Amino acid sequence: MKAGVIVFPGSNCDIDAYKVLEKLNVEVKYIWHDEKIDDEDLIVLPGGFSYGDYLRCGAIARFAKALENINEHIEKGKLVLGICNGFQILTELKALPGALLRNKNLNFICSDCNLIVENTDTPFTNLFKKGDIVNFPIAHGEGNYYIDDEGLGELIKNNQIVFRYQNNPNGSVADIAGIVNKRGNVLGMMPHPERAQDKLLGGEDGLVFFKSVIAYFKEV
Amino acid sequence: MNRYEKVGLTKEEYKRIVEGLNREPNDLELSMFGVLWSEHCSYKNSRALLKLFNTKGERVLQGPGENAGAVDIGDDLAVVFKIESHNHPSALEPYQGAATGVGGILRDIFTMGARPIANLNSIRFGHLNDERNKRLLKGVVNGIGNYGNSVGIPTVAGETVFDDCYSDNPLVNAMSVGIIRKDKLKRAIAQGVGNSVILVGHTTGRDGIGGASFASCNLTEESEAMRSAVQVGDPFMEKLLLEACLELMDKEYVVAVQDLGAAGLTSSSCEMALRGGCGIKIDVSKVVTREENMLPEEIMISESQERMLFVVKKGYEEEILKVFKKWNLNAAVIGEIIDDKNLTVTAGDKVVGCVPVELLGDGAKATLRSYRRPKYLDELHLDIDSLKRVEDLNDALIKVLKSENIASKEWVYRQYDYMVRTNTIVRPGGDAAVVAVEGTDKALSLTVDCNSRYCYLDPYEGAKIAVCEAARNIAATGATPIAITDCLNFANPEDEEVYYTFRQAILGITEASKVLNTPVVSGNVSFYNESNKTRIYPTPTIGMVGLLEDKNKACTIDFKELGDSVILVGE
Amino acid sequence: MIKAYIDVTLKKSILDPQGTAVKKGLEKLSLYTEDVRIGKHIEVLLKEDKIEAAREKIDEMCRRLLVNFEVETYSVRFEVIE
Amino acid sequence: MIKAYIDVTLKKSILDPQGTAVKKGLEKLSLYTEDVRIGKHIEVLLKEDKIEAAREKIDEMCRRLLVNFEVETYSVRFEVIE
Ligand SMILES: Nc1ncnc2c1ncn2[C@@H]1O[C@H](COP(=O)(O)OP(=O)(O)O)[C@@H](O)[C@H]1O
Repeated sequence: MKAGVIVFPGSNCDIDAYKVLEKLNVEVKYIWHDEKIDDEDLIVLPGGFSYGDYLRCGAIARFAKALENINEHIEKGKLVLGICNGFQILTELKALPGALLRNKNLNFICSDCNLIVENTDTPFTNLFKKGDIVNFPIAHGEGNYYIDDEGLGELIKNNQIVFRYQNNPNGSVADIAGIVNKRGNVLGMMPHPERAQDKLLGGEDGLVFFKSVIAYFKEV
Repeated sequence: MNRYEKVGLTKEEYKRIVEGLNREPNDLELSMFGVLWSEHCSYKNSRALLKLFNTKGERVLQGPGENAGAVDIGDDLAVVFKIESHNHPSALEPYQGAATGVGGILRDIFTMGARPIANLNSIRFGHLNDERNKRLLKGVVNGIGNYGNSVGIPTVAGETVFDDCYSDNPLVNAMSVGIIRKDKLKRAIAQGVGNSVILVGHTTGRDGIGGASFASCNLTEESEAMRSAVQVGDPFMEKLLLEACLELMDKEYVVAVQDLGAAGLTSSSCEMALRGGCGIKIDVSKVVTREENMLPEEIMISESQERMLFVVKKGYEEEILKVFKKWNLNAAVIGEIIDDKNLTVTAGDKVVGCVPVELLGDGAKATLRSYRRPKYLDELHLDIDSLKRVEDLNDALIKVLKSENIASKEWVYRQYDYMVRTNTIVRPGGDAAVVAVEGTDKALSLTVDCNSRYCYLDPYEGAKIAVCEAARNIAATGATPIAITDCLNFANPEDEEVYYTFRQAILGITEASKVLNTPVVSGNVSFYNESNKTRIYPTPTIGMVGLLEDKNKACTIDFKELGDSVILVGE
Repeated sequence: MIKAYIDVTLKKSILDPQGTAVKKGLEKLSLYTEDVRIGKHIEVLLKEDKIEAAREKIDEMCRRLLVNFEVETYSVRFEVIE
Repeated sequence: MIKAYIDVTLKKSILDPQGTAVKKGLEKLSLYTEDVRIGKHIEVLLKEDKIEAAREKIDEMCRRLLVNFEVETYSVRFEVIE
């Protein structure tokens, strides 16, 4: 399995994502925003403030050269993981439905965060059990997931909700913390599994998440 | 108003300039003297006393005088750190004031070649029953958070204090800590006649013009009208600048790097030349400006943010320009090192100003002011027995826990990304933060502390207590204190009583830092923190760094298990 | 040249916590309002000299970058600048 | 009732990083502009029914809370709502 972490100007969790993949012996490389993606099995859009997050989070990053072929990539069934800013970019790209608004309390929130695993039938969560509680930290100012009722109905019907907040920190519709596309190969989430990679730093639930991806590729 | 008064100089200072130049300075030259001889840049009221600090130690690689201090932590690594104030701008525009404060201190760290790994802050306001104070707090926290979060440096510790004395003068002190291989430490010493001077980063605009001299005046209604003094920060640009600079730092053709802070191009070029004992020539027409028709003097003293000055070996200019282009940043060769010891400013071929570097950079007289023990110190006395007995201890406890200064500061630090880059072992909420040093088993323990009420009651003892409190916080995480940086926030130094407290605080810090073997390696002075109504308490904020050899041994403050013993140690 | 003034606002159906916060902030100053909503104001200067052409260009900018139609709408005014 | 549309913008001489970023973003889409500046758009609904009274109130709101004159300026339009 090969992985690529896209580095936009302003990305700042690129290193953390790289670190966790490297730790799990995945062949991983950085992809600069104006290079093209290759045949990586997993593309990570990391957290941060791409292009300063000016205008709207992820709005400008969506046009980066590295994302030009992202749709073909997705169609081929390769995996795309958007964490935090990456999730925002994926909604701007329309690779995932909905939008991320400012946190309800209007403040940036950095803290530990318990999530309920809703869907274990994805390449990212196959090592969890449905209903598992995991702690992935959050750190965002605009993580308030919005989708209209119709869209929400679709998400539920297709089992696209992957993680929900145990205590909704930001006002997200239906406590949604992470969703996949219909096919299940694109995941966007506000919490940071890559930050939960070491007991010394507060937990390692994130390792299970990334090991799921590795397990998925062992299967196929 | 006289010409020299307009730029904040005294008659005596003007006389010295005329003598030094052997002629009257023109407007450009006068503006440069105005900003560089301001308190903020010249430290004219504090320099003589700062010499008293204990700055030596076996670990010290770089003491005060550079962009930041550096201390050896073994494994061929150095920790680079400094604290700096941004009080006056934050009073006017809390969000931008605090944000640009963080930007400035970060640049101080990466100009030394170090990668910033953590930020800290010490912030002080009037009480929160006042709406304005609330807005200031919100704006400052928002500004610090947004800037640090965007650049991707975790903000791991700090202090938040409320007292009436800060109502008109909130304090915003920002500290940054970086790591570097010790043989790669860069210094801002211009050298090598013929070498090129390159300005990189953001465009130059009229924002912040007069900022430095502004920071040295009392806050009056007038300063509220000095509109352009506020600068706007662009953390995105800073992040790019950081990455681009670090990419170039270990290149052998980079001779020196300096960030543009107060007094912009004037101070950075002059300081670099002064340290190198050479001259420097700047062509303002080469500077990439944001606005049309900027005057040479506006370009020379603009305080536009996110800019740096490089000196590179002749012939290597293209290498630099290429890297900055990759990061989508401006870079332009704007001058060269020359062998006469002047700062020469040209606009194209025309010389528009020429002053001796030494006069400009070192000519502001360091004054040892007279001081007098403040009267209030004799008037303070409290008869403990006169206090009313507390009847209901439960009620008292709740009152204490509810008070602004004791209550949890989670509302503040939760707005800071304190985990980004996954090295934060002990998070805010404890005594000191602990951050792992990558590639080693080591960790750094970091804190900022000052109890200014103690400093008010006894500036000497209070300053000692600040250093000791910091050391206890560090020790409580399991680390050994190794060095400090200080931010001396005081009122008007021309007042003999204020100057007394300033002097006492320095003596107190010196004493404590000797005993604890934590030399002062960097710091900052902020005077004139007063309004016509209030004057702040003497507030010598101490930033301290400790070293933990085994990061797995970091201690946290929470009780771990039922049945564990609780032991009170100390006097 | 033409200057376009674009106001981007959240759709009516979407809560605007920022507006609510400002409304409350105003009330603390005894300034009462029925409602406050907060959006973005974007001023774009264009070389075009015909409003028709400018409108087309601005609409394209809004469609492709400036507005996220999931949650926002916009309105524009134009001014001809000499 | 009266609806006030307030546009709060950065003063001319002050850097607008957001506007600069958006200008560059538009260029990537081959949409060229001379300048882009970004500010806040605030819509306030007031009980008042006279524009004069509304203007006074809005000016006070701007002075006391909505605008920081260190870095910003503002302009207002009014609309009478039935
Ligand atoms: N402005 C701030 N920024 C970051 N952390 C802060 C800030 N203010 C307080 N904290 C954190 O809150 C905790 C409590 O702070 P404080 O009350 O000053 O502790 P103590 O009195 O024990 O030194 C500390 O961990 C400190 O780092």
